[in-house]
Amino acid sequence: MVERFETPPPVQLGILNQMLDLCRANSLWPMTFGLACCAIEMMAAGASRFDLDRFGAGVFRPSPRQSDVMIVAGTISKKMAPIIVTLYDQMPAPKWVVAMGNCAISGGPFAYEGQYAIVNGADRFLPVDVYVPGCPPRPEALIQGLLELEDQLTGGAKRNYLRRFKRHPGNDQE
Amino acid sequence: MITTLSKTWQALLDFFGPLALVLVIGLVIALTYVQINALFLVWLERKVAGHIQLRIGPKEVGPFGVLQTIVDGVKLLGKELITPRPASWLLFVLSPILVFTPVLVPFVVLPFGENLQVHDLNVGLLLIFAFAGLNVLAILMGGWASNNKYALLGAIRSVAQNVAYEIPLLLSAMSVVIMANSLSLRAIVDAQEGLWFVFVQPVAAILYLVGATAETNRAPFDIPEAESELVAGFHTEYSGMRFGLFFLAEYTNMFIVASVATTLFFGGWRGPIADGPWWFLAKVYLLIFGVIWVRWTFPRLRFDQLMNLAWKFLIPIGLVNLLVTALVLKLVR
Amino acid sequence: MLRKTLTDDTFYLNMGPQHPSTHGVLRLLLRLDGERIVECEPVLGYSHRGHEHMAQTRSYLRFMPNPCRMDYLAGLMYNHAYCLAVERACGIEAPPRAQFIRVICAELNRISSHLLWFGAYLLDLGGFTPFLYAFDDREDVLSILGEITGSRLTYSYCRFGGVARDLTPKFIELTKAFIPKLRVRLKDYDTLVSKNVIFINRTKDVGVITKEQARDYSVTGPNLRACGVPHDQRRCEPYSVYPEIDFEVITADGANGEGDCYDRYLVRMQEMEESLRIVEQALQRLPEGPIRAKGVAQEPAPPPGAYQYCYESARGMLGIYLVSDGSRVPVRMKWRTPSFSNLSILPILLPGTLVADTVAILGSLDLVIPEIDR
Amino acid sequence: MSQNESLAVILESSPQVTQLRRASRENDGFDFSLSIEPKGIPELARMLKDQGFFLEYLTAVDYGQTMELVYSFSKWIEPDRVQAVCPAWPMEAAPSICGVFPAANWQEREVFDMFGLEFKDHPDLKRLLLIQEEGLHPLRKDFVAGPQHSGDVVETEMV
Repeated sequence: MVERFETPPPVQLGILNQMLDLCRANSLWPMTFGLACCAIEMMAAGASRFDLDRFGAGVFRPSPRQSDVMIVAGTISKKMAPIIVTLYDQMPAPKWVVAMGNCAISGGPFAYEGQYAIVNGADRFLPVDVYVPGCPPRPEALIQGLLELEDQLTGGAKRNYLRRFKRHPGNDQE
Repeated sequence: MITTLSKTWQALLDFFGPLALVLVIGLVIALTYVQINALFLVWLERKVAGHIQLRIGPKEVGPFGVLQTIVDGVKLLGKELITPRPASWLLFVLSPILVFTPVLVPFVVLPFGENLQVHDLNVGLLLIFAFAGLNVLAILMGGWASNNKYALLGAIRSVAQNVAYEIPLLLSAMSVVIMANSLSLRAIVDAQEGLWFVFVQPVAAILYLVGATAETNRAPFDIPEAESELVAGFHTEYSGMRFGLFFLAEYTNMFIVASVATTLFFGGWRGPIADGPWWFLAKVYLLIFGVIWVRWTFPRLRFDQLMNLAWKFLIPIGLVNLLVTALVLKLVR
Repeated sequence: MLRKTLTDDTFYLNMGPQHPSTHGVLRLLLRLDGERIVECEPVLGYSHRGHEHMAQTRSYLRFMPNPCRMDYLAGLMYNHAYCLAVERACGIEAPPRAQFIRVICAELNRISSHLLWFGAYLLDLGGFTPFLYAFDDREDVLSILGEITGSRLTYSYCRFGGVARDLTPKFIELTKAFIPKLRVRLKDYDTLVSKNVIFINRTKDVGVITKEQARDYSVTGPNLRACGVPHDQRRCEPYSVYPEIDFEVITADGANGEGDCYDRYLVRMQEMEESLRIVEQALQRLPEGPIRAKGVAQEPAPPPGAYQYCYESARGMLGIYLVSDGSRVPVRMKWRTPSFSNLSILPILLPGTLVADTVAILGSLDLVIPEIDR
Repeated sequence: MSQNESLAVILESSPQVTQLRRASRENDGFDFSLSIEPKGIPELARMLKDQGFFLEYLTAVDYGQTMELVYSFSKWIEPDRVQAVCPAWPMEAAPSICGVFPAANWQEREVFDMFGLEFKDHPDLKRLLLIQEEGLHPLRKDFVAGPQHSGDVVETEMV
């Protein structure tokens, strides 16, 4: 697992930092970056039935410079891996990676003994924050993955201060 | 306490003279209004786009997702500002600032209400069009300076497009100016006492709206930042608040273009019942809703079709329209 | 190496592996002179996953989930084609009810694939809204198919000799409700997009493919039918129950055997109506009876020999060439995928067009990149 | 099936055809299977192209000791499919048929990529799909995945 190199924000003010994290959590702009079948499910998550835009994450920015989340959706082939690394480096600092689908988590159905063409999982060369299992995962699973990332960002279920609906008290961590 | 305040006020008035103070206060109000308006417009666009596309726009953040744009703004503020090494540093940094500043100046002359106008220049319309031309320069500078092939293509396209669509814009405005025979916006609004110019000059109105949508790089003419061809057009290399400034400038431009359209064609703050600034704002936001609606329904024009439309189609019509109005006015007067 | 010496003032543009409109990880190395394209060279292999190597090292049953991951938009068709190929090799015949169920699901899958193409194509041309309307209809199809297959994209619903589960009454009721709804929607799309002036300007006489070029580059499917050639595997080499269903092969009346982007668009839109008709007729003619052939080994071992099966997938002619030596693991399984040859025609279509046309032509060819790289 | 007979006659007459077998399309999938010498392929391709055939696919099959190239031609409306098989590996490289069917360009490159079979006077024979790694021809039976194929990132220079 590549160790996380997170550039600490220059100013460390507790409340301000939490407020900034809250805003970052509620407006995660994903990058249009689909590799294979999971890209179709990512598009379905962005489409009208499972609307990602409700959570502010519907703005799919084409250029890595303006996006916060890189959703690695699909199989990472050895030829594509260096390009994914350059894309990840081009993204501005507070950036996160969501590994969507079994191929991005561990090579999925294509990882076996004699495999010569794919990289077994995105976490071999990227610091992955959230793993969304499934082949392909349902759009709801991707949305839950993004909510999970938001929880990570705001440290527990604080992200719904701004949200109208409260998370179901049953599965609240704290 | 009050006396010292009034004394300092009097001293300031004598020192600067009344006009400068009015301008400064007017621009400060304009700046705050621009921020609020941009936040509202971005939210309005995402909600309208959502409902057009069978989905609800941002809903989770605050009631009806109203806080969504504020959250986006704060997040953009918190992002790292990347300047690519091969980019020419100074122009790359200056470009978003230069895009945003000329956008504030038209607020000086826009007649929001009967007496709600910062300063009534007798060359108001000329000022607006002069500064409208400036943001093309900034877009070219930004696109070229970021040393990215897609940005370069986007920048060159935006120059060609704005040059091509500046002329029909001016022609349609000229036909209104001839009717009101004055460049000052207050006079144009007064000239529309009985009948709005949109009924007198329908062709010029349509010409103006088409030119205006092209001027602000929106919808069928959003060639410079065509998402599906040139990855993100001229602002491919911009990250964080620099990209936010481009975004802000685009929405404020949209507001200005719509407000100029209302003053020229839809009778400014004159309304059927009680005249007042609320009529002006209602018409402006109606026009903006129309522009947003157009954005989410039409596919994009190709670059050479865009040029043909302007040079071979809009400009001749604008000239003919100008000629006809001149002739009719000659006969009537 | 690719980089020729740049004598004239052309420059290289990488419409690279990550680009909003390459529908996956295809890289187009364009040599541009200003906005005009001088030369284009697609670079492939960015999503090569070694399907054929897996086919050689696994038994027929364990290879079952792979075909639908090759072309995930027409996953059920690939699954259907794979089972038909193995059935032809082993000489099994699926019972009539299973064949009808397979045809119904395959045609529904074709509709969902064409819908996604329609949405993505309009997205490439700049219109954002049709993409979401098309996805809305596609979600209906996915929920219908999910009713009996259980998955949305990667179906392993067909088995050697039949299907895994029988149709549920809810499936039939949902399909019956879906067909008129889509017909109304298709009429809306027709009025909204087919007659839209900007769309016509962007696609008329753009990316023209003549019959000879289509034959040289072995283009098949809707791209070929747009050139006026009525070649449809379901009609020319009828398989399963297609002879009993009457549907006509849609060909755009290309002026003189030339198909441009607009013809390809029209062919695919009418094909959706045809598929609806097929589903309707198949539903009426659905016979009773078993859904799995009796006595079919779970792990088939076809007699030694070479077999070939040609199937009409959403993008064109899908050929499976199977060489078996009698054991449970095939010696070689070649997948002739339609997008591979459909893309090979791009380098001769692009020179002379603008960058915006690249996106229009690439979109009109309806490619799925993992199907090319296999 | 009249033109079928005429086709059979033409196929016999073409040179280098060593053995012609008539198969049924229902249970084999092709009408004619002929084995041919590598030298005769361009001539056969040209002759079939005049008959209105197009190249469906071109691939290789590795039987352990020997490898063979398989060409499949088919027609549009009334498809009678002709399959040409020619020995490849122990023999010298087969001539490329890019001149006749440009579609074969990529397919030959893929066969070279996956099997390492050369094609004579191919305009630009290099890897199509895989990374630039010496000796990586995965579809051959003697291919064994080495340690560098263990699923880790491999430094590949951008083609």
